Amino acid sequence: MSFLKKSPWVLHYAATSCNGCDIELLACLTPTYDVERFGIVNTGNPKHADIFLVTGSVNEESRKVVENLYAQMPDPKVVVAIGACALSGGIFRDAYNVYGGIDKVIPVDVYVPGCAARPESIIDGIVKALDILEERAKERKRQRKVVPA
Amino acid sequence: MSLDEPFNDLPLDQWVSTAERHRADGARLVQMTGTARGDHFEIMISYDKDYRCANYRTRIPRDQPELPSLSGVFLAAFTYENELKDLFGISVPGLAVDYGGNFLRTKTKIPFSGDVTIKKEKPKKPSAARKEAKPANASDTSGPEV
Amino acid sequence: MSNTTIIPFGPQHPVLPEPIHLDLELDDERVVQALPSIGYVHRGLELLAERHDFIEMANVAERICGICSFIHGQGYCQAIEQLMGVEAPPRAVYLRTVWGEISRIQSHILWLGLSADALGFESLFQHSWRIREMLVDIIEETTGGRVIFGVCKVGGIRKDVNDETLRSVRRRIGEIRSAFDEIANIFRQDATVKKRTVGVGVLSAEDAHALGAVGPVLRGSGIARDMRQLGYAAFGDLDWEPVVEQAGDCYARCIVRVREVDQSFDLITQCLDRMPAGEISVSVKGKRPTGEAMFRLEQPRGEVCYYFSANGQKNLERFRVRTPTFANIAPLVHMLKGCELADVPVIVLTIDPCVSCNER
Amino acid sequence: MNTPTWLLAFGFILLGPLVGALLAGLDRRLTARMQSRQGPPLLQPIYDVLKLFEKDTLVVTGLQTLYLWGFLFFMVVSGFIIFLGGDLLLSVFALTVSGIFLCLAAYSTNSPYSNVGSSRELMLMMAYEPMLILVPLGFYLVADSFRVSDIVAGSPWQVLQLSGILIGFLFVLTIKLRKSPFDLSSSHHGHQELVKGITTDFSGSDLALVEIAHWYENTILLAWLYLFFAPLGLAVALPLAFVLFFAEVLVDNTHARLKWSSTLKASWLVTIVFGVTNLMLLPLMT
Amino acid sequence: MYSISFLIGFSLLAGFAVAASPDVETRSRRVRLSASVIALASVLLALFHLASGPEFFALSPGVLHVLDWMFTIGGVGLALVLLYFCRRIVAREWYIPVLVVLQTGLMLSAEFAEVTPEVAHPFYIDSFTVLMTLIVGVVGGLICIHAIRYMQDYHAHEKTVPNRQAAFYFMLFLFLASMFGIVFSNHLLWLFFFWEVTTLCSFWLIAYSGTDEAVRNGFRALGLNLIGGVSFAAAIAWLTFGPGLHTWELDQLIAAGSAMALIPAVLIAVAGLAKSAQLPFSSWLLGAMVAPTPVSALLHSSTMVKAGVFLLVKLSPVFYDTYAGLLLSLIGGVTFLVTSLVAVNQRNAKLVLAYSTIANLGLIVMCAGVGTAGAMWAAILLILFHAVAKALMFLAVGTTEHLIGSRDIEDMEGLVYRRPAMAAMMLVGILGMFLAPFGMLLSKYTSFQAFLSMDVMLGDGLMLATILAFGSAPTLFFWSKWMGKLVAMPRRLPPGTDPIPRDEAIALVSLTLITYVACALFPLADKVFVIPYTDYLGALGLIPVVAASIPWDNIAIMSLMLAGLFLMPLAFWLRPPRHAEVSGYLSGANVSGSASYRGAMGVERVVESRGYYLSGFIREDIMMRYGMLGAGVLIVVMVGGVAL
Amino acid sequence: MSWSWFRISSLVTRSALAKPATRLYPFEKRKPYAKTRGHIKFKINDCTFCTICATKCPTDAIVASKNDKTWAIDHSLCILCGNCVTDCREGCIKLSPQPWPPMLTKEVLTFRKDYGEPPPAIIMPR
Ligand code: NFV
Ligand code: SF4
Ligand code: SF4
Ligand code: SF4
Repeated sequence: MSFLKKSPWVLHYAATSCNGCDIELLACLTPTYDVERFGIVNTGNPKHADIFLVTGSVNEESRKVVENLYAQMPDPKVVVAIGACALSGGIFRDAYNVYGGIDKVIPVDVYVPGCAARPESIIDGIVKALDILEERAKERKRQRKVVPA
Repeated sequence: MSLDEPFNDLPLDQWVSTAERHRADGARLVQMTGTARGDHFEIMISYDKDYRCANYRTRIPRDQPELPSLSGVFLAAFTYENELKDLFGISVPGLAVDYGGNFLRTKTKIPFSGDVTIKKEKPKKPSAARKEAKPANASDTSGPEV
Repeated sequence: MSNTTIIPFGPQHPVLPEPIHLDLELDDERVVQALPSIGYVHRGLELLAERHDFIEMANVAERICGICSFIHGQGYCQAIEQLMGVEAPPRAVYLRTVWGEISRIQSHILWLGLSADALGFESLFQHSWRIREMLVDIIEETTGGRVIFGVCKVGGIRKDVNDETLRSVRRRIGEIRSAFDEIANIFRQDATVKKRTVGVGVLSAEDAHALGAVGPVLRGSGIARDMRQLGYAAFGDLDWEPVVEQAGDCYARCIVRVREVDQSFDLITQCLDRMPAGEISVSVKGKRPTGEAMFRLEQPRGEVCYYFSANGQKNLERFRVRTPTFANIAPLVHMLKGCELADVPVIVLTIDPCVSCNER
Repeated sequence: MNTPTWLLAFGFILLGPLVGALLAGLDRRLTARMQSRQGPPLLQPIYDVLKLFEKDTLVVTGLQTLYLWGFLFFMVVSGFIIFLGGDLLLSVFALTVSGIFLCLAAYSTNSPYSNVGSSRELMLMMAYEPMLILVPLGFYLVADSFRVSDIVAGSPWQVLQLSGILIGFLFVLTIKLRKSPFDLSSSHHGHQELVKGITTDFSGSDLALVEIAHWYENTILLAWLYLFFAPLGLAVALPLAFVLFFAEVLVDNTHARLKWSSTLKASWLVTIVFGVTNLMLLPLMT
Repeated sequence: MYSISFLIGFSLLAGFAVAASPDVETRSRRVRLSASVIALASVLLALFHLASGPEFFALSPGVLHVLDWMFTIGGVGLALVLLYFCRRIVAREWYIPVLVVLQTGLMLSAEFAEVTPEVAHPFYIDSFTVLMTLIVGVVGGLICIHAIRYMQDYHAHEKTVPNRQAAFYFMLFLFLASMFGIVFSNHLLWLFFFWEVTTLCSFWLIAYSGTDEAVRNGFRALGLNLIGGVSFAAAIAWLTFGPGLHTWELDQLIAAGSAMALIPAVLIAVAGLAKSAQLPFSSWLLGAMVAPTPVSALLHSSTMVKAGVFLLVKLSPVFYDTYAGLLLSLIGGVTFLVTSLVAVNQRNAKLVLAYSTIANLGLIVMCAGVGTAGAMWAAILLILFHAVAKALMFLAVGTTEHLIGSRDIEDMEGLVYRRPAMAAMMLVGILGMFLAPFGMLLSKYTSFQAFLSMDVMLGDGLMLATILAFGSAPTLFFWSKWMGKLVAMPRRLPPGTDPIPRDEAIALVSLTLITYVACALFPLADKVFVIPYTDYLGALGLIPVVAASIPWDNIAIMSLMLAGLFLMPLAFWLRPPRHAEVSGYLSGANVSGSASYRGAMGVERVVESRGYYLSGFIREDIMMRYGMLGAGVLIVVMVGGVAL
Repeated sequence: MSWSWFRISSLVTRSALAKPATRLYPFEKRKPYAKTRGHIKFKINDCTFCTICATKCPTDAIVASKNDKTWAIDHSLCILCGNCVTDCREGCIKLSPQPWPPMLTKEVLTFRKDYGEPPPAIIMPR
């Protein structure tokens, strides 16, 4: 079994979101939803994170940040896009300054719909991401066995 | 509310002196903004004293978009003027803290000057959708059982 | 060689839930200079008025920000109604007022939590948010959304709230109020909280005025200016006074918010007492807004200004929002000079920055 | 130096981190409950570290791993000395060396956050070091030896004689355990101005090393607490040490973070008022 | 005896020979040769007198008489030379010539007194002396070798400074000769002469560059040391004319015990305090940092200032269990505490070293004032470890300054990558200065023990122990900060390429090895240098005898730590872990692959991290002022109290 | 420290002794409020494919076509504003209080009249 599943540390970045989804995400960390039950900790630091939770529709400035944060996360990692904005741009998708959708910038593994995405959905999304994370960890182990370092 | 607080036209050369007058009067700078019109920009400004707003509007030509800075009178003006600079491409000589067009950084430069337009696109034809339609993968997509 | 440490504070920073960037220059830990730069949340939604007609635009206005979402929707709808010359029915107006105040309380409690967090007071943060969640439940029950209410529409509101629910809201508000009192007293009296906030980030009344501060920042510096005094919505009928604190430091701003929460509880009870019966919306079919005007409302963070210019078309000609955070940027830069690195998050938070409002 | 003490010392090397991890787990659980939350499972810290070993390690410079090994090594040495019944003062010195290695590791990375973090960490060391040194001095005065084995065999009244020192030690324990109000250099929960402070630029196995060293540190600090009560016998001393250890969680949850200058002033003041005064009065008490 | 005269005489002759060299090449060769011979001779001397008790040497009356006259003439000559230099002083420093005249007058009056004490043994050797000889000979020799290249570079950089290298080396060797004189003399008058010669050398070398600042600082050093000189002369006068003890021999003085010898001992102690720059006198040593770095290394850290504490430690049995001793310790303590704190403020590497030197000397003075075997043990080992590590640090800073063009600690950022060898040596030096398992920390350990077992009045030892505890904390802070700078990732500058000059490399590498070996072999050092000395004093009944203080398991564990410090880098170097390298965390605003980020106003900025100097928290001027005041009061109380 | 410390400590201790406020979400689900806006639920039976819902949708999440008798919704676009619900005259669209579950790919849910009832979902990955 992979321990990644038992201790997913998340990094949250609001890439051009309206705050709605971010608040819901923060609410997940607080007593009512308390995702620390699953070992989830909001690290605030890409180098410690396993799951990248992104909200918002991404504009030019935040694109650079998102790319950088993604690059600074050590493998294995997954990306969860939260909210209509992060999925497709939502209501802002026609605005001139947004790309619309995190997947235009970095590969996204789980899409959590909603505007704002509800804490329950976010928890579900993270749980889904955990399976992918474990899959990746296993994959890496297999590869390591094939090519001894 | 504020339908009774109309915008008064103001010649550009009284821009600063009006600000000074309001400042001496103890008013507060509420906001500054612009609108792009055909061949000119309208710049609007509002001062507030005791919940009453005095609104002004001045026009500056597109070919010479220059607005004297009010940041010497109201320091608060610097954010608005930087914003005007970034969104409308108006140059503001005498700006106290000049970000040089990097205050509100946007993908397209000076997007509010009228070059960028956002029109409603035609809805896609669903026939396109049908072509690639394939049967559902039940496990992934079935909605919640309600 | 200079002795300055240069730190990029943000855009991604755990203390800031939202992306804003500050170039910090420090000497030891004293801030020599702090330069903000923004643009991480700019969407250009004012231009979306070209894309959406004035009715749909209310949805966009609500999504300027997820924290002060409702008041944006309310302000937008009120303004369009005035430009069209229609009047929303009184029940709608009162419900809007109630929701507006609930939204203010949830914003303030949210802020109290975040600022406790910036002070390193994790348990206080958690408890604040626990209480906020009780409020969010009310919001969800009455509107169907947790952060984006989605109940305002041009001409009134979408869904009525039945009287039984209103009674339960009233009861629950009382419960929340007593839970909040406990937290509020900690914010008011706790020694370490005071140690970190009293005398930090002082903004004098003159500076606050000259720098154009608004909202709790201005009121924390001893100037009583609250746009609800304009009497929009039901505020003209209600009985209240703006909250003012004199010191102008972080503590004063914190206390202003704590007291405003109390005040909003009062206002809600008053509204519920006087809740009129009747229609909740009027039809605006075939009417179009015309003219231009500036409208001001009081958001949790202070005065918000909307500028509309409409010419009888379906789409607005120009829609512009000047948000309170935008007005508070200049005071922020002023306050940051000479503080300590540890104070930076505290001072930044006491203007309660809302970046998505700020950049639209 | 007989067989049982050697067993104890090597037992520390093997089981020390486990005990420390359980302490950390309990701590997290208790913290959560104080915040009205359910909290993570008890073994969460262990899951975390095992996970970190599964992750890639990104470094800014290869050398940082070396310094972290130094951190761990000296931490183990410090605990080893105590459990061997050795010299407490030497153990303090080893603990200091280990702390300095952690700072070096953080200094060697590029992020200004970790650099400021390690400057702050050094500042904190400067704040708690005098008190930490006064503890062995106090023991020396009552047990006439720096040796742990002699202290354990000392008089049961020593904790009363050293009550001021104990208070001072509890105070700096808050700093050592990185608890609010002194959680300045790195942070339990990521919401402070320094991101993760010292550990900002460590990842994967590097971070795991830090965590393991912290587990050792937990055990060592618990052992220090235990020493105060040791002559009372295991059955009394251990629960007392536990209670005091977890009193720190309450402190953590009831204080805002202070700034470095207040921390420095406060801890030196406490050191003087409680530690030094206690030492000065000691001759009168014996 | 021959070895003594050889060391003194050869050094003097070497000075003349070097000064008379026709060209630069010859001079360098002669310096190298003489320095090696001196170092070798001191090692030989050490081998001959390994772990033995003291030996005293008598001279035939004729020789003694001639030498007496020579020293008298020398003393007068010295005074004249000093007065000659005094022509450049400014009005405010009128007291300097007065002091010169005063001390010479006191000296001469003692010398031509009607009854002068007999001096049976003008020279002696004991294990402590042997240690000092090794320090002067080996460390001093290495510093001289380092100076060869350093001075060439120095003159290449400082065009305005007149090239007086011949005289410079003469002064260095003259200084070495007089240092040997100090450590071997049992004859107090002779010792005093050598003492004053070192003052002269120090003054001249500080003022070497001839700039106004240098000259001013030189005179400050001269003036403050002359105050000590006058006090020393007064002690001699007391011993000649005063009631009670009537001797010119150091060992007699010490053996007389505190009841008899306290007054002259306190007077000499004042001289020692001035020489080792303790607090009211500290300012001269800070000013002395304008001198070329080898001078700072030789005179102002590893040897000359040690002469002061050397004498204090010698007199330590006299201070055992006296209030005077306690006051002396407190002066040391105040110095230690204040200068350690002030050092946190400094970013100029040489000033940090200067403050830390004063602080460490303060620590030694603290031990000297206690006067028990344990304290002496600590003091002597402190002298050893400090001399070696500090010389290494000074030379390393000097070389680094020439390599990177700055002596600012901030500019040493990333030296580990830019100059790995230099950084490694500096790291060893720094580790040697304050960290376990290195010697300095060991000595601190023993000092704690010694303090806690002292017993002059209630709480005395605790006071000292507390001072030590509080003073060590800032030491830890500024040294670690410095190390942090060295290991930091360089943000701008590429690695340097030009090699470390050979002479400098020889000196540096040797000192590094000595530092390491001294720590590894410290149980041996303690057997060879300290125990014989303290045992001898114990046998004389001057101090209580105690068993060796460090238990074996501590030694074992320290060896383990030392081995760890050595093996870990080795293992790492042999099998480095391979991890992917990325740039540091910059809040997501990184410009890829660098240490810069996208800042406000659209500019790209390089992050910078400066160390903490706490300049708003610790105020150098205020702290120093209060420190001086406190220590001044203590001195007055000490001297006044004893006199009454 | 002062007496103010007791306020927070009492709060914290009481919380530690009381039951946590946590909703154990995936294990215990609470009953949604009637008004809760979870996702858009569509019943094709009465749909006349008038496309009003599509035009009123501010994000164009709905695409309806009379010719093909299809109605499609992209849940990744829908902002749950409820416009379609109020504007559909046939009452085909409802707001369900359950949120739409997280997805591994962005997909459009397409309904086609021919298939009758119950309508099988047809997926078009984007
Ligand atoms: N209050 C508020 Fe807003 C608005 N308008 C503002 O800055 O929060 Ni998002
Ligand atoms: S999805 Fe909705 S709530 Fe979330 S960020 Fe976008 S607009 Fe805000
Ligand atoms: S769902 Fe309703 S509005 Fe939409 S196409 Fe069908 S009938 Fe028309
Ligand atoms: S709820 Fe709103 S966004 Fe969603 S499909 Fe209906 S109209 Fe479109």
